[in-house]
Parts: sequence; C-alpha cells; structure tokens
Amino acid sequence: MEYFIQQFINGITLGGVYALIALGYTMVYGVIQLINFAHGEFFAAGGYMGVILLAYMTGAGYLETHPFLCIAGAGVLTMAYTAFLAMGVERMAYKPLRYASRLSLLVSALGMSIFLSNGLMLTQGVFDKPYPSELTHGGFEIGPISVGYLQVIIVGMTAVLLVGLNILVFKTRIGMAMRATAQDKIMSSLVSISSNRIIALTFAIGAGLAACAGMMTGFYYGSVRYDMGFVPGIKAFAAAVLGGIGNITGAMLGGVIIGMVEVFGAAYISGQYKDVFAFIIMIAVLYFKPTGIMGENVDDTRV
Amino acid sequence: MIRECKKVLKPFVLGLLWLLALLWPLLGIHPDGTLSFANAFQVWLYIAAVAFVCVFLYVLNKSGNLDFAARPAAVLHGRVSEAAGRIPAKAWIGLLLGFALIYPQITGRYEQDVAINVLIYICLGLGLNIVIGLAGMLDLGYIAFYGVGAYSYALLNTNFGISFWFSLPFAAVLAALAGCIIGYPTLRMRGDYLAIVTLGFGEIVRLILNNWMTLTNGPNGILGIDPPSFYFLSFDGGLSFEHLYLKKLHYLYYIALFLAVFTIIAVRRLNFSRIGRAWESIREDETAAELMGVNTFLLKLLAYAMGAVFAGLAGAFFSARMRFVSPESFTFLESALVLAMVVLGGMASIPGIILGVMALIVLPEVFREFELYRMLAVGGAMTVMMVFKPRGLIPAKRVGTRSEEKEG
Amino acid sequence: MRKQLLTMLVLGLILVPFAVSPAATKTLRIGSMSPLTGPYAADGNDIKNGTLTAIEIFEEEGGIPGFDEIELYPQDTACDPKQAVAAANKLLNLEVVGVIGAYCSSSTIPASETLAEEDIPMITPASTNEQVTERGLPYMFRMCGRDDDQSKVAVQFIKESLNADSIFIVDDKTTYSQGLADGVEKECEKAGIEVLGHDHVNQGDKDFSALLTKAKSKGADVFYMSMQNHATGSLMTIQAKRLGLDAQILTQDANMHPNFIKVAKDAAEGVMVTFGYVDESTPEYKKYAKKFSAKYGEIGAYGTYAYDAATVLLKAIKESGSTDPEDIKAEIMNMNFQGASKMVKFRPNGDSGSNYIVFVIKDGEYVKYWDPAKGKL
Amino acid sequence: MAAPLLELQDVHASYGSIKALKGISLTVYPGEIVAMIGANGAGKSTTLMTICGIVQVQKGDIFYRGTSIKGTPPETLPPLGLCQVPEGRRIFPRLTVRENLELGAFYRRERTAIDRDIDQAYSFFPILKERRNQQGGTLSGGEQQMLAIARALMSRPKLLLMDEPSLGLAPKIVQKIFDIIAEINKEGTTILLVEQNANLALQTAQRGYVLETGAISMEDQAATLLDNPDIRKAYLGE
Repeated sequence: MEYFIQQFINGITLGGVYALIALGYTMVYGVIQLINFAHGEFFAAGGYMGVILLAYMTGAGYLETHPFLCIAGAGVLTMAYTAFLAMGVERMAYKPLRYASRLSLLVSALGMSIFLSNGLMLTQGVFDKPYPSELTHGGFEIGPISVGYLQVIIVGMTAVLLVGLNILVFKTRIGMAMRATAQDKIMSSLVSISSNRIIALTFAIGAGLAACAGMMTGFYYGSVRYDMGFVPGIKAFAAAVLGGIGNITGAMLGGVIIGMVEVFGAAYISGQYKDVFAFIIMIAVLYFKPTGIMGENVDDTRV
Repeated sequence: MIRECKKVLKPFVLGLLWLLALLWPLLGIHPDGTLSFANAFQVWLYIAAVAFVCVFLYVLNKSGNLDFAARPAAVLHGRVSEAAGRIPAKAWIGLLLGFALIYPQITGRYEQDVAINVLIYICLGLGLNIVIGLAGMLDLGYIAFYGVGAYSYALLNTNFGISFWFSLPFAAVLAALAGCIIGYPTLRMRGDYLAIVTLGFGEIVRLILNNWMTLTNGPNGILGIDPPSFYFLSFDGGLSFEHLYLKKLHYLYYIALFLAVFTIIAVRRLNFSRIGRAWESIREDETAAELMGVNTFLLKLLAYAMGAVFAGLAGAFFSARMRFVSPESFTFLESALVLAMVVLGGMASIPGIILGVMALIVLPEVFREFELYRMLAVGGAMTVMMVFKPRGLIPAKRVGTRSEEKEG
Repeated sequence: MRKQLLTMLVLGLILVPFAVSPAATKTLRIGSMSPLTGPYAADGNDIKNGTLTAIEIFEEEGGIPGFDEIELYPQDTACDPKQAVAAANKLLNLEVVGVIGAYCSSSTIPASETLAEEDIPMITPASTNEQVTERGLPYMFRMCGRDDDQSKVAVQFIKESLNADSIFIVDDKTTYSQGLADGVEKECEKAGIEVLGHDHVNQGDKDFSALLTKAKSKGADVFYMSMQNHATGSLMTIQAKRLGLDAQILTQDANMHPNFIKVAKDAAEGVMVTFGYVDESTPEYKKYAKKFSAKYGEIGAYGTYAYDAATVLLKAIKESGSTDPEDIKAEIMNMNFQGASKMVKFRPNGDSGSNYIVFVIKDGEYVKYWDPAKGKL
Repeated sequence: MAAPLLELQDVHASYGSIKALKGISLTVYPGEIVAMIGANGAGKSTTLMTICGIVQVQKGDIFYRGTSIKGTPPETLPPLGLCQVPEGRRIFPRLTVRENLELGAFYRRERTAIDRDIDQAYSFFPILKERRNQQGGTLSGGEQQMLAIARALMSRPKLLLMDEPSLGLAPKIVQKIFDIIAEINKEGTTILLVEQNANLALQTAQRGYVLETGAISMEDQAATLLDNPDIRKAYLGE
C-alpha cells in the first residue's frame, strides 16, 4: 500500500510536468491548429535561461542573500525571454505560412525544432547544466512515504495554472478573442480582432508556460540539457491529444493520465515498456473516442 | 528603390534587434557573475552582415536595379528551358537513367554511399507520398514500416539463411501487414489525431524492437546479415552454381537504383490508376468520396499497406547494405525527416519528392564540414524553404485544396 | 516537367564535385569518428580533442619522418549506425591511413565492417562491447576495456569488499549499457548474489521515480546503475538520494566524468564507480593532461583513451615507417609502452586488456578505493 | 449630392491565379441602401471581402469617407464604422450568443455602453435574449442571421455591408430580415446589400448595381432596374 501511494505521488508529479507543457501545446494548437514541434524547445530554452540566470546570480552572490527573490526574478525573466523567443519564431517561421497547407507549417515547425535545439547546444555546450537545487530539495515524510516540496509545488502550480488559464480563456476579453480567432480567423478580423496579435499573444503565453515547466523540471530533476525538450514535447503532444486537443482541462487530464500510466507501468510491469503503455492507452482512448477525452465533436471539415 | 528600402528596413532592423536580445543572454551571461558583450556582438555581427547582404539583394531585385543581371539570366533560362523543351521527356528520362547507370564509374565510395542513401530515401519518400500526398493522411510513424522491412530480412537471413532476393517479398508482405495493423484503428481518426496515433505506433514499434531481446537482440541489433547475392552458372569442375555475395558498394548501388526505379514506376502507375483517383477523391473530400461510392475504409487501409510495401523493400535493402540493424535507425526523427522530404519537394509530385530527398540528404553532407553547425543549418533551411516555397520545390499539378485546409 | 527534370539533373551533377581528389602533399591523414552532435556529443568531442592532443604532441616532438604534417578528419556519427557507415565511407574517400573511433558500439561495428573492406586500421577508444573485437576483423583494435572485464570486477568488488547479498540492476537500453548490465547479472548469479530485479529505462527519460521506488521497496544492498551517458546517471543518482534509497550505488565508466559530480553534487557523495585505472602520476599522463586542459578545458572520460589510441596509431606508423596496414598491425602487436591511460600491450584479437578499479566519490572528487588485485586502497 | 461614403475606383482583385474582380467602380452615398445583384460567382462576395481588406486590391483604389483604405488590415475598419455581415453568417459556433454580441463590440471599451447596446439588441431581437447562453452553432438559420446582424450593429457601423442575408432561410423569415434591414437603414446606417434574391433586394434598395463575371454591367435606380426587361429575364426568372 505504501508502495502504491508512493508511486501514486510519483505519477502525479510526472503527470504535472507533462500537463504543464501540454497546457502551452494545447493553447497554441487551439488557436492556429498547429502541432508546434518547437514547443519542446521552448521548454528547453526556459530551462536553460533559468539556469543561466541562477548561475549568474550565484556567481554575483545575490542568490545567497536573497534566495527567493532571486528565484522569483529569474522565473519572471525566463518566462519573458521564452515568450519573446516564441513570438519571434512565430513571426519568422509560422506567420508567413498562415494560409499555406498545414503540412508545410508542420515541416516549418520541425525545422525550427531542430534549429533551436542545435542553437542551444552551440551557445551553451553539450554538457548538462546543474541547477542550484539545494534551496528547493527539502521534503517531508508521512509515515514511510516521502514527499518533496517540489513535488507539491509542481502539482500545485499545475492546478493553479489550470484554473488561471481557464479564467483567462473563458472569462476575459482576450480569452474571448482567442476563442473567436480559433474558430474563425476571417470573421474575427471582421469584428476588429487582430488575429496576428492574438496568435502572437497565444504563443507568448504558451511559451511562458513551457518556460515555467522548464524551470520547474530543472529544479526537480537537478539539471537541464540542450536536448531535454524532445521527449517531453512528444509526451505533452500525446497528452494534449489524449485530453482532446485544444481543450485546456483536457490537456491537464491527459498529462496526468500519461504520467500515471508511465509510473504504474514501470512500477508494476516493466520499466522498459512504460512508453509503450502510455502510447497504447492513448491509442485505445482515441480509438473509442476519436476526439479525445474532453474533445468536442467539432465538425469534420475543420479537424 | 527608396520605397522598397523603407518597407523592408523596419522589419529588418527590428528582426536583428530581436535576434540580439535573444542571443545575448545565451552568450553574455556567465556563471561567475559577470556579463560580457563582445562575444555575443561578434556572433551577432556575422549574422547581421549575412542577413544584410540577403536583404540588400532582395531590395535591389525588387526595385529592378538588378535587371542588368537578371534580364540576361532570365533570357538564358528561357532559352535553356526552351531548348530543353524541344527534347522529349523520354529523352530526359533516358539521359537521367544513363547518368544514374554510369554514376558509380565516375565517383568514389563516399559519393556512392550518399547516392545509395538518396535512392533508399526515394523509395521511402514515394511510399510515404502514397499515404500523405495521395490519400491525404498524415503519418508520423512511417519509419516503423522501414524497420519492419529491415528486421524481416535480418531475421529471415540470420535465422533461416534465406537470401536477400527471396526475403524481399516477405519483407514487403510483412510491412504491408504492419501497415494494416496500424491502419485499422486509425481509420476513424482524422487530422492531428491521426498524426499522434501514427507517431505513437512508430514509437511502439521502435520500443519493441529495442526491448524484445529474444527476437531482435534489443539494442545490440542483429549482426552478420548477408549482403545481396547472385547465383552464377559456373563451368569449372562441372556445371554448378557459384554463390557470389555483392559486397562492393557499386553493386549495392545498382540494386538500390533498381529498387528506386521500380518504386518510381509503381507509384506513377498507382497515381494514374483507378485506385489513385479514388485516393485523391478521399484526400479532397472524404465524405463526398464516400457518397460517390468509394469504399473509403478499404482504400485507406490499402494506402497504408501500399505505402508500407515500399518502406519494407527499402528496409530490407537497408539491412542488407549495412549488414547490421539496430533500433536506433528507426527513431521518430527519421519519420520526420522523410515527411520533411515529401513536403519539401512537393506533395504528390514524383520529381518534387526526388528533389526533396536530394535536398535533405545532400544538404547535411555538404554541411558535414561544418560539423556542429550542420544540423542548425539543416533545421534553418527546412524552415526557410517552407516559408518561401510552401507548396514544395516542384508542386504537383493535380492537388486541390484539402478539405481540412478550407477553413483559412 | 522538363524544366523539373533539368533541375534534377543539375542537382544530380552537384553530387559529382564531392569527389575529393587526394592531392599529392605529404600530409598524413587520419580520421576520427565520434558523435559530435546529438546526446553523446560531450563524449564525442572528448574523443576528438584527445586525438587532436595526441597529434599536437606528436608534431611538437618531431612529427613522422616523411610527412610534413598530420591532419585529422573528425567525422560525426551522431551515434547512428547509418551515419557511421557514411562517415567511414567518407574517410575511405579521404584516404586516411587509420581511424580513431567510434564511440557507440553500435556505430563502431558497422563502420569497422566498412573500413575492413579497404583494410584500414581502426582503434576504438570507447566501444566496450565484446563483439567489437570478437568478429575476427584483422585491423580492429581497442584501447579501452571490455564489458565482460568490467562486470567481473564489479561483481568481485560487490562480493569481496561490500559483502553484499543482493543487488538491483538498472540499465538504459543501449548496446553498451545493457551488455554490461547483463554481464553483471550473470556474474552475480554465478557468485551467489541475489538479483532482486533488473529493470531498464529508455534513452531520453528524465523521471526515474517509479523505478527507484521499486528498487527501494525491494531493499537490495547494492543498486547497480549501467548508463550510456553520465547525464542520465547523475539524474538517477539525484533522484535516488532524494527518494531515500539507501543501497550502495555502484556504477560504471560512463559515469566517470567531472560533470557527473557537478550535476549530482551532494547526491554523488559515496557513489562508487568502476573505471579503467589511469595512473595520473605518470609523466605520460601529466604531459597529456597539461596539453589537453590548456586547450580544451576539463578532461572527460574518453579523452585519455582517445589520446592513447591516436598515439598508438601514430607511433606504429612512425616506427614501422610505413602506412601499410599489415606493417601497422605488426608494429601495434609489438608495442609495450606506458601510455597516458595504462601500459599499452595488445592481445592477438585486438584487445589491450583492462585494469578496472573502483573509485568512490568523496568531497566532490573521484578517489581510488579498491583494486581487484590489491584489495582496498 | 453629398460626398460619397464609399467609393470603389476600378478595383481589381484575384484569388491565386483566378481573376475575380476586373475593374469594379461603385459609389455609396450616406443614408442609402445600395443593392448589388448578380449570378453565382459574379464576384459579389469578393467585392465585399475586398472592401474589408480580406482580399488584397491589386489595382485601383477604395475610398471610405474620402480616405483610401486600400491595404489597411481588416481589423482596423470596424472602429471606422465599416462593418460586414458576411456570407453564411459566420457565427462563432462555440461561443454563446452573448459572447458573439460582445465580440461585435470588440474594439469598444466602454462597458456600460456595450451592455446598453446588448440590451437594445435583445429588445430588437427578443429571440436572442431567450437564447443568450446557448452556443451560436446551435441556433437555427434565421436566428443565426439575426445574431449576425445584431453582432454587426454592436460596432455602431456607419456603413454596413451585407452579404446574402436571405441565403438558406425560409421565405417568411427572409421577409422579416428585410424588414429589419429597412429599419436599420431608417435609423441612419448606410447599407451595401449583396443579394441573389434580386426582387427583394431591389425592392428594399434605392439604387442597384448588376455584377457580371467580375465587372459592373449595369447601374441605375433600383426601381428602374426592377422594370428592366433584361434584368427581369436574367435575375427575376421571368
């Protein structure tokens, strides 16, 4: 039983990480129906920017004197940086293809993904970089079960962001414009919504979330690497689709399910096949519900 | 000229400033608590200079200041294509084939190796084209069929000693079977749901290859696969068959050439057949196709199976050439690469795909000298080519708007 | 259609100038193959830099008679068999006389088959899979140890020094890491150590909590970690410590890397590593280390072996005065000298033996701990 | 006559390689309803999309209130009082009726005025008030058309471009929609109406243009056009 609970905690943390990335994925998808392969790279760029800033602060001696202020500052700067990066990528690589075939867009995104991860490698080197994780590595124990503060923070953060994003999308003017842009770009421009701006904004928010996830995983796992974005990117994509792509709550649910399946697959069956279980569950769900768990039955021509 | 300058200048300057803002933190913030500027500026200046030359040429061209060079070039181009037009297409194909046939005689090992890669990927690209270009289904796990083909021959050969030529049909059939298995549950899905499911299947196949130790020897791969062989009639010491293994690279080149030509002819035939038209109708509008009496279920399955057949053939050849297979050759990146070739070249256009394959195989080899910058350049080139030629290098003539893209 | 054909023809012709006609200069060309891009780029660059260091030192000491300069052609394999074969073919085209590499066993094996067609000697500084030298290739040599040697030492250590009864094994599913892990499992069974589990993770995984929780619940005495890459190793160590896994962590040579400690920090304390013994007090090592770190910074796990491999090749060419593979081989077989990593002496199959010992990480340093011949140090 | 509100001068536009507009010139004066009739594919909808900046002008110019709006992005036009009810209504299907209305006033910031306008729209179209929390996609065709008109009115337009408001609606509802159009016009909004139902359109409008394969073939008072035997034959089915 303890074993089960411990694994459950592991699963929900991993699921939280996937969900954090998937949230950004699904937002971008929701607005322009693009499988943004570069999203994993935004995640990695966020992780790197975090480590660069924190290392600088450590070197300059600020981190010792004001640890939490520094972490918060680094977080804000990292998210801003990554949002800026995403907006640039969108402007350069995706905007010219707004009315082109979706496959062209997909290849452009793939190109960007390769470009960005290699750019990170060239500028930051091939070695993994350590996070100053001493600050956040504490935890507490409930009986035989140990829980890390960071696990709590990751799960809490995911929940808070889920609520926040839902409010943003469903309760605000900007969110309404986002949904309108997602449904009909021409009509939304006829009601004076600048779809280019909304799309840029969505990319910025999505990348900000990815950067946040990148820093969290940096703290949680202790290091970042230039190619860290690829596998979580694919998993997050799977999570987003599993939950019904374009749906924020669905992305969260999908992330948690994939995380859980992986952890329990590894815990009770075999570690080497855990990704297989995750994908099989995903395929099975999609087979019975082809639009994902929370997906709406959108009309055929638009899927 | 001034007007063009103004129009271009603002985004250009903004873009460069943006780049600087993104680049500097990566190069200028150091873990010892210091900041530096020189390094980032230097890199940035290089990029800015190159970008400036490109933009300058663009502006010149736009404003007509390059006419003195562009006009004769256009005339020349016109004359050449006119002259080329006078020679019938068959002659061109003959010429091309002739060149392909003498290619190993005039080149070294390395060029032949690259050419073999090109030919293998032509098979893969054209096979994937059946699924994506003709039937209009996005497949991100295509490389799995390649893996099935490769492992089929590897296992048949190492376990039962079956020769390459006898294994080919087995590899094709097994790959087609895998195509049906993957195709079946995905038939109800469309668009991006299909994409992730095929991606998932691709990963599953790779992970199984990597983990099923008793069958595939896992990550160690399978060693000691026989290269393709021929039986020759031999007369010394009475009539007997001589078994000759084709280890030399240029023999392998010819086999690859044969496979590629076979694939090109087959795909071309399919493209203009009844089935090809039915696939196109599914691509353009699945619901309408169904209403017109097209059996979309069977045809979509057939598209997967046919696409898989060519990948299976290519895979069998791949393992025969390498004499070694391991799961590392069948990763998602490989699927993405084949997809990029198809889209880059121009979906549903055979010459386009061939050109796309050449671009993506030859480019990294050209950049091989630059080592670290190689993949950076390849990634950048993919995006740039898409931005400037979104329909591919040689777009197909028969492609209409796909139903899923009508919205824009 | 015709215009397109024309374009294709032009593109096809572009391929032709690839033919690099080797000029008749007095340059000694040697090649190196290692993953310069991709997840193993760190070790791959280490190999390239080690080889370059050897060439520099050789040239400073007078070079090779008959050649004005020695040029290295480093090729990227990306740890991908296909690219490795392409790289091998490219090196053949460049008419190199010998090749240092590759890193991943899965690249070395097919690349060596290609090189063998033209009888080019190949010395691997890092591929430890048994098959590398067990295929009867005449010009295949190995500078590092073999997986089966390492696993024997590891198990001997577990039994004799740690006095452990049970073990939990993890590998990350590569030719190398799984081969080694399987070897350890086999040796353990022979030695009567109970194997409580042997699990695998996949390349690119970052979260090992499920597996580590499982390992913890089994309560093994030793947690054996066999990783292709020290990045995975350090992540797993951090998570193991955080989860409160109190088994002794024992791992292998890939985790013998400064960055392992840099990333894992406190969690790395007490981790034990089997690694080929490099006597850092020899003048040969010092000479190499000074040169290497001056130019390329920190010395990684395979730089030293690459240095020795290149030295062996160059020495063989110099002393035999020939670039004929048969002469080079004869010279290599005769060698017996102190290299930077170890005493260099080759066996008939191309192996050069190994001297694995156990290190422990103490105060952020790798400290020698145990030698199979001498016991605790 | 007063200065024209909208003026198209020899406008050319194309979709890809297909030339859709081959030199359209038309004028709309403040306060009137102008009808544009023509067969399927004559370029009526393209004209409206070109005015709104969705389709790019290749040659010629468009003036709105005396200034050129050629090449301005579409989203800058509603604040100027130029608004369109597009063909097929283009209701946001997964937004509620109220949200659709709010989007109509997207560029406006004053909350209270918007709420007042929404209430006004509800009193104008009581059915929308009943359905206010339903998703747009669940409404019937007529209700969607009303929503589309109400949404356009939310931006307080000076010039309203209407594309096929009768398309796919039952005759009874069509009549109702045209009554509404007349009423909107009476309250001071100028309307450029594109219609296939030439009879109704010309009855409602003051002036009319006839479009044939991308060019204006006839232009006159609506009543005159209605009496023209050629028109009657070609567009009124007589």
